[in-house]
Order: sequence, then C-alpha cells, then structure tokens
Amino acid sequence: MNELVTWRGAGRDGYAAGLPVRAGGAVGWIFVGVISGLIVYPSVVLLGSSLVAEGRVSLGHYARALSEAAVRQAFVNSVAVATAATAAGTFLGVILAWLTSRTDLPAARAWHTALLLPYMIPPFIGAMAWVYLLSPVGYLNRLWMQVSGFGTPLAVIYGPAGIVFVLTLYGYPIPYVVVRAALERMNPALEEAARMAGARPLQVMRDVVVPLVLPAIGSGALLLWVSSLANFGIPAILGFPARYFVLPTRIYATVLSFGTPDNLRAAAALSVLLAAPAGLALVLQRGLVGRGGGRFAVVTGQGGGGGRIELGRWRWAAGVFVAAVVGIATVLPLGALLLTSLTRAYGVPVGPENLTVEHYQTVLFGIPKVGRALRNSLMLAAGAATLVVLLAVAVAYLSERARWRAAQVLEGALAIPYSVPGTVVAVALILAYARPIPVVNIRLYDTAWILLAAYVTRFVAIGLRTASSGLAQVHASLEEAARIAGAGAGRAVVDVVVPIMWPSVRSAWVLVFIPAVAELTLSVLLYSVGNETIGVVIYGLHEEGKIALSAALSFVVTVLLLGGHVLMVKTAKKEWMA
Amino acid sequence: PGPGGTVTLYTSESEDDVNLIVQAFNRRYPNVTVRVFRAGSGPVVARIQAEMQTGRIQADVLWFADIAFLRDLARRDLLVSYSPPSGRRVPGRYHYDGNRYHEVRLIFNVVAFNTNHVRFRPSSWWDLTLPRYRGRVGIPNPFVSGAALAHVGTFVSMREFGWAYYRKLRENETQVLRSNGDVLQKLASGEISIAQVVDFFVRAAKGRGSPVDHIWPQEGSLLVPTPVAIVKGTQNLPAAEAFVDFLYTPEAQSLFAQRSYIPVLPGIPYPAGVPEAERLKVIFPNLDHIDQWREEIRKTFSELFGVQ
Amino acid sequence: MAGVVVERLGKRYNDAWVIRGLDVTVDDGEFVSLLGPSGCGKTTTLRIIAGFVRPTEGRVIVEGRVLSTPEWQVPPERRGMAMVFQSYAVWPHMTVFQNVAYPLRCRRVTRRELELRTRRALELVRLQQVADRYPGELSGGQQQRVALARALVGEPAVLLLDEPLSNLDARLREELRDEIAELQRRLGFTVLYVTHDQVEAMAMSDRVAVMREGQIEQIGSPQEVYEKPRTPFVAGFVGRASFLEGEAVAWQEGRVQVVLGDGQQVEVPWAEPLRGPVWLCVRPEWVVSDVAGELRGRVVRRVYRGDRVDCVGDVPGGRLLWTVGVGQAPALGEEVSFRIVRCAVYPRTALSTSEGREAI
Amino acid sequence: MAGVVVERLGKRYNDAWVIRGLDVTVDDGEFVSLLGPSGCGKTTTLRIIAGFVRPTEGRVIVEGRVLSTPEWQVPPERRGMAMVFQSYAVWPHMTVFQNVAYPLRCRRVTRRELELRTRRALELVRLQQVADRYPGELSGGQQQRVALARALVGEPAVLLLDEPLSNLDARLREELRDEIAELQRRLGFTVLYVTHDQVEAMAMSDRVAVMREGQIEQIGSPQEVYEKPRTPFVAGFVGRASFLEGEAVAWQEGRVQVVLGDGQQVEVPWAEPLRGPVWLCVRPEWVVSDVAGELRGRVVRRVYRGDRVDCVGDVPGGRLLWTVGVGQAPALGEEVSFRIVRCAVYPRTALSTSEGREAI
Ligand SMILES: Nc1ncnc2c1ncn2[C@@H]1O[C@H](COP(=O)(O)OP(=O)(O)OP(=O)(O)O)[C@@H](O)[C@H]1O
Ligand SMILES: Nc1ncnc2c1ncn2[C@@H]1O[C@H](COP(=O)(O)OP(=O)(O)OP(=O)(O)O)[C@@H](O)[C@H]1O
Ligand SMILES: [Mg+2]
Ligand SMILES: [Mg+2]
Repeated sequence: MNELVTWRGAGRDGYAAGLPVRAGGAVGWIFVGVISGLIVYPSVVLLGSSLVAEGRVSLGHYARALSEAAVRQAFVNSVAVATAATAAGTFLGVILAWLTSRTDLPAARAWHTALLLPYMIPPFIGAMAWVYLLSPVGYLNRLWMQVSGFGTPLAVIYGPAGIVFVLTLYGYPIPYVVVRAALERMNPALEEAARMAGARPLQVMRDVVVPLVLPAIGSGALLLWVSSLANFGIPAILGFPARYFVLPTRIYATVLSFGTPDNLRAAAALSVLLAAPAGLALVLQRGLVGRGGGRFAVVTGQGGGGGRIELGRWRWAAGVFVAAVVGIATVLPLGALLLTSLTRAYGVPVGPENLTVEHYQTVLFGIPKVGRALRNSLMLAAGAATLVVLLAVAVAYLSERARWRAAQVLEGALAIPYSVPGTVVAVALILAYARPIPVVNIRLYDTAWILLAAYVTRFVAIGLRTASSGLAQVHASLEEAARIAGAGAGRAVVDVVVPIMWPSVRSAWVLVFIPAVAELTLSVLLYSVGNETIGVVIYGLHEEGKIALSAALSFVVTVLLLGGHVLMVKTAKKEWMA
Repeated sequence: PGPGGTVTLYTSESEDDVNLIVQAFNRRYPNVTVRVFRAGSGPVVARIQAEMQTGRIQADVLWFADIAFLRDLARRDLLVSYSPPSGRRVPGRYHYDGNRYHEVRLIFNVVAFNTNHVRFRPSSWWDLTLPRYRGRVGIPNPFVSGAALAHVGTFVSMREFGWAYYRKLRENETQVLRSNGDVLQKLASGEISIAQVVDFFVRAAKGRGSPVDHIWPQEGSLLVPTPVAIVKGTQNLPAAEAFVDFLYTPEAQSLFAQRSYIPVLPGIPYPAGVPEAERLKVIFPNLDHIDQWREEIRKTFSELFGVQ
Repeated sequence: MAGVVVERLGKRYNDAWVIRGLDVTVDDGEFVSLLGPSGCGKTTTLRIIAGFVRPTEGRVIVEGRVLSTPEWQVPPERRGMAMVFQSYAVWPHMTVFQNVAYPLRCRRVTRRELELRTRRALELVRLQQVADRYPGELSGGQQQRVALARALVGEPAVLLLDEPLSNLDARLREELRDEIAELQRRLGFTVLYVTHDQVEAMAMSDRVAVMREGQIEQIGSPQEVYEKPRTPFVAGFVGRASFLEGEAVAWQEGRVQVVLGDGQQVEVPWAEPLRGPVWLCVRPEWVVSDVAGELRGRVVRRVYRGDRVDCVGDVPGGRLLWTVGVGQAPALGEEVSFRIVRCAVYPRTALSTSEGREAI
Repeated sequence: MAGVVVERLGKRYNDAWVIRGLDVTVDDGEFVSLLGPSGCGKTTTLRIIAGFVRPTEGRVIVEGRVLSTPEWQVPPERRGMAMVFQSYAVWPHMTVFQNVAYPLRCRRVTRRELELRTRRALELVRLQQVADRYPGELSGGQQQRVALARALVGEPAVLLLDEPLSNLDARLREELRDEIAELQRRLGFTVLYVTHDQVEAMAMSDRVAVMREGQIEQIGSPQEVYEKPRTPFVAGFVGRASFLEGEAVAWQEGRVQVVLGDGQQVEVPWAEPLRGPVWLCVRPEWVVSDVAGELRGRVVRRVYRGDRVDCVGDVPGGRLLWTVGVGQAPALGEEVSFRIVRCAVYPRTALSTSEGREAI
C-alpha cells in the first residue's frame, strides 16, 4: 500500500497536514486551486495595471495621486468615516449578538431576523431611504417642522455624521452575524464559571465572552471596516450635497474621466491605496487568531449542558433597546421606502389621495425583465454563496490548521477584491476575462458566468473571515478523535469540523447571498443581454428618475429576502447544545 | 430580405425608449436581433475603455450621452464613417466628424424648477443666481456626467457667461449634485427649487405627476449631444448601418417626439410644450474648447465648488 | 457562614425526572460528600444549588435565604459560592494566574492582596511554576488543579466540588485532600463534595450522602453508611460486599439462623427478628477463614491488590469475596472454610434481588 | 496484532523538554499501564504514539513499521489505533449512537453490522438507554463512557486509554475494567493504559511503567514494582509507604542493622550489603504491631478507611504508617510498639531525601 506520510514544515504538529492526496482529495485541491486562481488573477491584473504609466513600469500614478491634496483629503475622510462606522457598528453588533444568542431576551428568535433586515436593503437604496427621511425636506424633518413649528429641520443626513450613521446602520449586521455564530458555540460552562467567580452578566461579557469570540469580533470588524472603506453608494449620496468626498467617489470619478490619459490605471492605483490599510488590518487580525493555540477553542468535546443567562430585571430594558435598534435601523427606512413606493409620483405631498399600488403592479407585471432578473440574481447569488463557502472552509482550514504558507498568502490575496470599490473590481474583471482564458479557451465575458465569478471574487473575503473565526472555536482534539477513528483529513473536516462550526458556515452563506442578490456596482458593468440582475434593474429605474418604481422593486426584493430568511430560521433543525 | 444576424448596442438611453426603438426596428428588420447593453453613460464608457485595453470594442453600435468620448474614438479612427440615407434631410451639423457619429434627436440642458416652491416662472439661466433661491439651486457634477462637463465647458467659453456665471452660482450656494437623476429627484422632492437639468427628464417626471416643470431659457438651451456611432471592425456592418439608418426614418423620429424628445428630421411635429424649431434657441457645445481645456475646466470648477 | 437546605428538589429534562423529591440539610461548616452511580444526578444537584439550573420543583435555602424556586432564583454571582466544574471550565484565553485571580478581580481587592492570595492558591495546588502558561499548554491534571485553585482563592461561604481530584495521581490527590480539609477547618466553609473515590469520601466527610436515581438513598456518618447500610444498594455501592441468597429460618436474642442456597446453615448476628427469603450482605473483612468455620467454598478467583489479595469463593447461595494478606493467599480451586463474623441481612424482594446481583 | 516500540523518545515544547529519552517496548497483546504524577508526560507520550504530536527526537515503531520520526510521520488514521482522550473529545453534534458508530462508518462496514456492533459497544458501557441523546445532555461519566465505547467499537490493534474511567463510580469502574480485560483477552489487542488508580493498574496490567518527568523510572510486573521499588520515588508513588531516616551500621547474611534517628536500633532483611545514611522504606502491611517489637512510637493520627483504619505513629527517624482492623485500632496518643517484617533500604542522598519527605 502507498505509504502516506506528512513532512516537516507542513503543520505545527503536522498531523493535520497529513492531507492524503488520493483521487477524492485531489479533486478538492484542484477545485481550490482553480477557483482561487480565477479570483486572484484579476487582482494581479489590477495591481499590474496600476504600475504602468506612460507605457513604462513606474509608480507614477501613485506619486501623482499622493501629490494631490484632494486625494489625500479623500483618503483621510475614507479612513475616518470607515473607522467611526466600524467602531459603532461592531459595538452594536456584539451587544446585539450576545443579547439574542446568550440571554433570555424576550422573543430572541424573532429579533434575530429583524436585526438582519438592514443588510437586506441594497445600500444605495438604504441611503436613499434616509434621504427620504432626513433630507432638509425629508418625511421626518417635514413632520418635525409641522409638529414643532420650527423652520429648521430636526437633523440633516448629509455630511460625515450622516455617512457614519448610515454606514453603521447598514454595517452592524456583519459583525452581528459573525459574532452571533461564534456565540452559538460558546461553552456555557465557561460563562457559568465566571458568574460563580462573582461576575455580573456584563462583566462576564467583558471578561470572558468577548475575549473568547475575539476572532469573530475581529473578523466582523475587519469586514465592516473594509466594506465601509470601499463603499461608494452611501458616501456618494450623502456626501456630495455636503461636498464631503471619500476615496471611492474619487475613484469612480477617475474611472469616468476618460479624457485624462491612463485614467483606468490611475483608478487602479487609487484602489490599491485604498486596499492597503485593509490589507494591514487583515494581517493584524490574522496574527490575532494565528496566536491561537486553542486559546479560543470553546468546543472541547467535554462538559456542556447549561442554558441561557437570565438577565433578571434587565430583561425588559434589553428588550426595549433591541426594539429601538430595529425601529431605527429597519422600520424607519423600510417605512420611508414603502411610503415612497406607494405615492403616485415623487415629490407630491404624502397623503391618502396620492397613495397607489400601481407601481407594484408595474414592477411585478409591467416590466417583463423583472422576473428574469430576479431569477438570475437569486440563482447567481445562491451559486456564489455556495462556492464561496466551500472555498472559504477549504482555504481557512489549510491556512489556520494545516498551516500551509501558500494558503495563508492566498487568504490575504483573496481579501483584496472586497476592499476596493466594485467599479474597479468590475474593470479588473473585464481586463482579465474579456479575452478567452488561455489554455482552456473559455470566454467568461458576456456570459452569466462572469457575474458568478464577479460575485465570488467580490465576496469570498466574507466567507473566509467568517469561516476562519468559526474554525478557531473547534478544539483540535475533536478532529484528532476523528482521525484516530480512521477518517482522513478531508473526511474529518467534513464529518466533524464543519458540522461543529456550522453556524459560521451558515452565516457565511447568508452574508454572501444577501448582498449578492441586490449587487449593483459589479453587475452594472458586467451583465450582458438576458443576464440582467435585479440590482441593475433597480438602479436603472432609479437613474431614469422612476424613483417610486425603484423603491417598489427594492421593497419587493427586501421582502423576498426577508421571507427566505424566516423560512431558513424556521426550518433549521434542532441544534445540539454546545 | 434585408440584413440579418445580431447587432450589439451599447447605450445610455432609457430602458423604455430603447425597447420601443428596437421593437419598431424589428418590425422593419425582423431578421436582425439587437442585443442591448444599457447603463449610465459613465459605466458604458468605463466598459468600452476596459474592452479597448483588451483588444476590440465588443459593441457594433454605440449610442450615449458622451460626445467627447466619441470624438476621442473618432480620432483614434475606431468609428465607421457612414451617411444614413434616411438622414439626408437632417442638417449637416448633426453629423459629426465626417459622418462618424450622428445626432438622432435633440435633448437640452434647461432651467427646471419645482412648481410648489417657485412662484415666478423663471426665464433665464441667470435665475439660478437669484438670492431668493440661495442654497436651493442644483446642477449636475461635471466630474461624473459628461453632459454636465460639456455644459460647464461651453458656458465658460461664452462671453455672456464665463466663469463669472459659475462664481455667482457659487455665491448662491449652489449644490453640485451627482447626476441628472439626482437633480431631478431633489427638485421633485423640493429639496432644491431650481436647477440645470435635461429637458425630457423634466417633462417625463411632470407627466408622471411630479411637481416640476422647465422653461426654455432666453439665452438658449444647451444641446446635449447623444450621438450614435458604428464601431469599426463590427462583425455585422449591414445590420449596424440598417439600425443607424432606421433611427432617422420618420417612424423612429416620431417615436422620439412621442417620448417628448425633439426630432432632428425636419417635418416631424415637436412634442407638446416645445416651441417650434425656429423659436427654439440652441446653444451648441463648444467641444474643441472642452477638449483643449478639459483639465483646467475641471480644476477651476473643483476649486470653485470644492467638488471632485 | 452558611448552612444549605435543599427541600423536595426536583428537576425534569424533557419528560424524564433526573432528580425527584431530594431533601438534604447541610449544616454550617459541614463537609458532606455526594456518592452515587454515574448519571444519578449529583452534578445536576450542585448546578441547581449554584443557581445555574432552575429546579422544576422544590427550593434551595442558604442560611435562611431562599435562593432558588421554580419561579425565580438569585443569580449565581450573588450566592457567595464557589464551584469546581466536572469539566474544569478553565478559561482558555487567560493564563493560569489570570484564571485563578479572576474571582478576586471581581471582588476588587487591592493589587497586592490579589497577587498574594493568587500565589498562595497556586502553591496550594502546586502550580507556581506554570502560572504564566495558558490552559492549552497544561496537562489534564494541571488544568483540574487550576479549576480547584480558582474555587478556593475566593474563600467562599459554600464550596461545591464536582470531582475536583478525579484526574490527579493518588499521592497528589491525598495531599490536596488534606489541604482542602485543612482550609475548611481554618475557614469553616460548607462543602458539598461529589466524588467517586470512596476512600476520599470516607476520609474527608462529616457525612456521606448516597444518591441513586435522583434521590438520596442514605445519608449519615461514613462509618454508619459503611457498617449499617440501609439498603442492599448502599451496601453494594459503598465499599465492597458479597450477597448470599438464603432463607431466615429462626431468630433468637440477636442472632439469626439462615439456610444458604442448597441447605448449608449459618448463624449470624442480627438485631431485628426476621424470617423468610433474605440477602446476607457480607463485607470482605467480615469474613475470617477458619478451619472450624461452618461455611465452606472453593476459591474461583484471586486478584493481587499490592498490599493484599482479594479472593472470591463459590459458596452456597452465591459468591463470597474476602481478602487475605499477600502471604497466606489460598491457591485457585483450593477448598476453604470461613466464619462470618458480622453481616447485614435484608429481606429478599424482587427489587433487591437485582441489586444484589449487580453488587459483585 | 501489534507490539509498540518507543525509542529514545523526546518532545520539547518551547524550550522545555516534557519527554526526554523515553524507551518502552510493549509486546504484542500486552497490557501496560502508565503511572506517574500529574504533568509527567503520560498524555504526551500517548499523543505521540497516536501520531498527533511529532516527536522532537526518537521514533515510534509498531509491528516493525516506523510510524513517527522527527521528520515525518504516518497520519493517525493509518495506524490502526484507537484512543480515549483524557478530555473525552466526544463530538457534540452527533448523538451517542453516531459517536460510537463513527469508527465503523469510516471502515465502511455493512449497515447491519454497524448497527449490531455499535449496540454491543453501548451495552458494554451501559449506555443503551441514552443512545439517541446528544453528549450535551449526558452526565460527565456518561460522556466518558461514550468515548470509551467509541474506542472499543473498532476493535483496534492498539488501544490507547488516557484515564478512561476517571469519572466513573467505583462499582461501574470495576465492571468496565473487567469488560476491557475480557475484551483484551478475547481480541488480544495491545493496550497502553494511563491511570491514576493504582488498584486498577495493579489489577489489570501485565506490566506497570512508572513515569517521572518525561522518563520511565521503573517498569515491571505490578508485584515487582510494588514489592521491589527501584527508587524511593517509585516506592513512595506506587502504594503507600513511610520513610524512616537512619544509619546502616552493620550488615550480615541478608540482614542489616539500622540505627534510626535518635539511636533506636532495628534489624531488617536486605539483600545487598550497604552502610552509611539510608532511608528505610516501609509499607503499611510490612509493619506488625507487636508488644515485643523493637520499635516504639506514639499514635498521632487515625483515619477511618471503612474496611480498616490507617494509623500514623511518631517513631525515631520519621513517621510510620500502618493499618489495623477496625476493631483493634489504638487510641490517639497511645504508645505502641511494632516489628518491621520487611522493607526496602536506599542510600540516603540529597535527592532521595526530598522525595522521602513527599511520600507521607
Ligand atoms: N440537558 C439534559 N437533558 C436531558 N438529560 C440530561 C441533561 N443533563 C443531564 N441529563 C441526565 O440527567 C442525569 C443526571 O445527570 P448528572 O450530570 O447530574 O449526573 P451525575 O450524577 O453528575 O453523573 P456523573 O457522575 O457521571 O457526572 C443523567 O442521566 C443525564 O443523562
Ligand atoms: N503545548 C504545550 N506547551 C508547553 N507545555 C506543555 C504543552 N502541553 C503539555 N505541556 C506540559 O507537558 C507536561 C506533560 O503533559 P502531559 O499532558 O503529558 O502530562 P500528563 O502526564 O498527561 O499529566 P496528567 O496526568 O495531569 O494528565 C506537562 O507539564 C504540561 O505542562
Ligand atoms: Mg457529574
Ligand atoms: Mg494527561
């Protein structure tokens, strides 16, 4: 029989790296290799193109960009709003995750879905909703002025504060979901021990819960930060009127300013600048988890039992708090959206005489494309989410457990596409795939496949961070037990590791699926005839000034996603006790 | 029999318009399938640029609101020179650069206003600078929209406007908004009262019931070119030519009129609310000036308004 | 300090009662051990007393204060108790020192005192040298000792220990046992101690409570439980015992005549008069081999125990277990005769039968 | 079946050697117990043999096949071994049945056989009734039994058991011990058994290996290790023993004269001639109290052990531990005299001194 041995260098203690290269395994690794290649290639193209100026290799674009005060300012602004939003969003997310998953919060399950809703509203629509609400003439401000009689609005959403506010509201679900997944696997005995030591629930959270799910918090924060940095829609809509500019808006403008020579290359350079801090953060966060050594392994295969923490008299206070969050983050914007979609024409005074459902009839039955687009989006999103999850688990495992250097580098590379504006990713993808792929001679461009590739490329980072933080929770001995029972490395992962980190896997899927459904910036550049996606349609309507229609369609999409999620939560099988 | 096969059209025209045109086209040329890639002119341009870097433009026909880009393409000799038979009677100035790209119908930047907020019907571009509208004036951003850039470029090159006009706008705390879409939306919501925006947008919104309207400024309305062109190296020249030619047929032209655009073909009745041809004062974009001074214009503008 | 009173406690999971009608009173400063077969409800009892599990019925009262009822309960951190979890539950993200110091941090003691008391606790469990390691870098026994130190450092009023020494070697176990006893004598806290090591239970406890299927079968001083087991179950569970099947035929002044299995007759001391089918419960040391003994049997098994040899002999009515010094162990198959110097006699019912069988 | 050979094994963590130059040879089908203080490297040894930990030096060879070297190793699943983890490592997401069945699933046995063998394994550990529960709904001991069943079900060639019974009550432990022994007799697999229960080790093992600080101090049959401990450490660690400080003054034909502490002289049997400072190592049962005994001392401690009483007496040269029947226990403070019928004598070195002290 062929002797299977594992060589030094592979693996801390090596057993995990004993990856059998059998037929079955091979297929898996080829899959990883190919997909990763497909994803990394555009990033390489992007980087490469940023390094060519006036036909020569040079750092000219970087130099020029950095020499411009406006660019530096935009960069600073980007980092500022992103950081603020991340801090706020992460804090909010962690608290909410803990309340809904570890405590006897009233109606925790129901809140869970409600808290996800903001994530289901396409960001630029969400920003719009807040414009409807808090522009100088927004619903809320008008209401306020009528009620209070003041001539000045209550608050205006434009400007950095507004951007941070909205970024936070649309961002917190990411850390929320990631951290919640980790908390679902918390070993209650660890919390109980702390309470036994005399710690009150909040102390327990500060001293035990938070440190133990640090990898998840890190991942959530990182993702939120990166996506905020790269976000275009929200700062564009809320920043422009206040002349507050961030790098992505600048990059967008650069992409469009074709007159200037090499504008695409310049945009690429700007994007790399934008991606740099993200890369840095990623390294830091990896260091954090990498330190591991089972330091976050809360699922140990011993003990268990234990229930939720009883908040006692704080119970209802907590309930009110969560309700407030849901109210602000979800009910208000969705309400605005609904109102807008129900008013006959945009701008007419809100009132019964102007209410109509005709827009819904139009989007549902009047525009033939909508059905097709919905189907496309759902299928693409599902496909992308699934691919991402498979890839993420494999790569995370290889880099965190098997400690493959290659995988660790790959993990970094895969994060780039998420940390630059979608428009740039799209351009990079065109540059990479407009021509048929060498060797195999397949042409992704102008097919639905490039959208799939685009979504996977864009969102794989989400999957990776989520998966690796889930992985950190699984104590090595559980996997060892599977190996000694006769399972190969691959099988041990499938049979033991993945099921135990399932909440993280599930979340990764959701976190990718949802934004992929209403994805806009990539799709708008990459879709081809017959492959329209719902995001493209919504944006198209909006662009043509058919505000009400786009609002109606967004609302429909949100409701669809919502329904889907409720279904998922309902049908989820009874979970074992961690 | 006529041509067959497929033509790919990259356009920034609105969904409905394209569909109508294509349907009509197919009534005449049933064997040609038209594949439409539709997006804002920005993305369309970006896509074409990216395609150019990787080799050839994947479209046969281009049709969008960014004449400067088409000039660029023409200069690189990437466009087919073609004179559509049906377009003979159209004034020559609507066939640019030796018939390389063509105007098929006219849209204008005009002064629009919110009917709830503006009591005195404006009449001139200068109304945007009136103190009574301070802080409630909006114009689209020349950094994002090619049409907007054309507007600035042309106005600063004109004696009666020049940068002075924009300084005044600045003093009036004019909001520089992203796109025409934005401008219209804020106008309709009443967030701004008066704005520079493309005419048909306003008429369409008005038709849908929004409280907006526009006037034809006495100084003239700026023509926003939205030319059509055929890409060199197209796989299906006959069909492409057929499509472009079709756009000049009375049938297509009256379709434009129905959609409240102004047809270029003489003799086609103008849409309601549009003064007839001779009373309509047109300012033509000063493209050479723009080409020459693009960077400076951008620079000055962004210094003036602090946008980018 | 605090006495613990548990009243008619009951706990149901799904629809199985794992604890039912359990009553215990632990006096202030008393050391009570819980003995019982695996899965009988010891941990659950402790967890209810600690306030982690809400009883389905009954109450927990500590120094007169009601802490747990099915409706409401005082949160664990306000009960002034400490606990060693059966699964240790040491915090993997804290060093050994931080783990042990945590209860003090929650009390806001001064830095110096914290330092001092933590060090002391670590020395107590012989872990000074690994203070700065993380639990992931410790051996099982070391982790368990971290858990123990963490429970002791805060000098709680009530100490709940769930098999705190199960992973330690005999010698260390004995040492720590003494340390705990010593501490308890000094600080006088109340201890509820779950263990499977009967020697431990016997040596440390003021009283031993034998649990079975969620109820307390017998509670009393170690000697009481060992020498006067109330039921065959207790007899068989605490210490070792053989059960012989027989028929009580006559009783007079504290001695009863029992006919074993095939008819051999023995006379054993027994206080209460009784007749009919019985179990004779005999502990190894209650048997003396004696040539003149009325009971004869053949040796069927010998197990070397280091300081002694266990012998099992086939005798009428069952198998008899006894121990002899290493020197005088009889050979396998050898025919020996004994005398039963004392024993416990139980009426033989269907129920007790089964238990009897299990016992050896 | 498979014999296990461990050659000059060494493992370094950071820069501390937790195992150093360890050699063991376990014959095919042999049952070897590993005894040793907490943290001495037992688990690490097993984990290296199982292939989870890569040795820093040395090799592991099973039936002639080299499985582990510092450079490369055969992955665990290709070693035909099974292991019970000290921390159970039962899979929380699988029911008890699925946990136990898993090794069979990896072997692709037929459904029927899988069903059958799993059920049998569950009965073996007395868990039939909870087959469909998740580990989170089990008691500690039940979880441990799941781990045991999972290791046994596959009938491996080599069985590595890391304190597999530590959380079970005495009776169940004894039953499972017999079950394992029985299985081993039947299937003849090789067993490496880590335990802290010396009775267990004595009763089950063909040989006992006493570990200390990553090395093997003595390996031999239980009787050997107990009666001829090679070092004071072994003597003190396996079984109980008292150490008396003395001076060997004369030796002739297998008997040595030792002057204890303040000058009382005793004569004890000892094979090798020796002189100078010594430790007398005396096991409790090697002492008989005897009015004519040359050694006198005062009883300072009595511990009730159920079937016997431990007494500790102050005698010249140290403290002496001995046991007496419950009946004839002397009173505290009573003056008693003994005879030492046998003992082990070690030259007294700085090193051995400390150990001697620890021992009691
Ligand atoms: N969450 C649960 N759901 C259902 N049954 C449970 C649950 N937790 C414990 N049990 C059952 O309750 C019984 C008592 O459990 P407990 O842990 O108190 O036993 P124990 O006396 O501590 O046993 P051990 O000595 O093995 O630790 C066991 O039979 C166990 O199977
Ligand atoms: N990852 C690690 N890093 C550093 N030291 C370690 C690590 N793992 C174990 N050790 C040390 O190695 C020594 C041996 O550990 P091991 O678990 O083998 O002990 P053991 O004999 O099993 O003890 P126990 O009986 O308590 O389980 C211990 O002192 C432990 O502190
Ligand atoms: Mg227990
Ligand atoms: Mg161990």
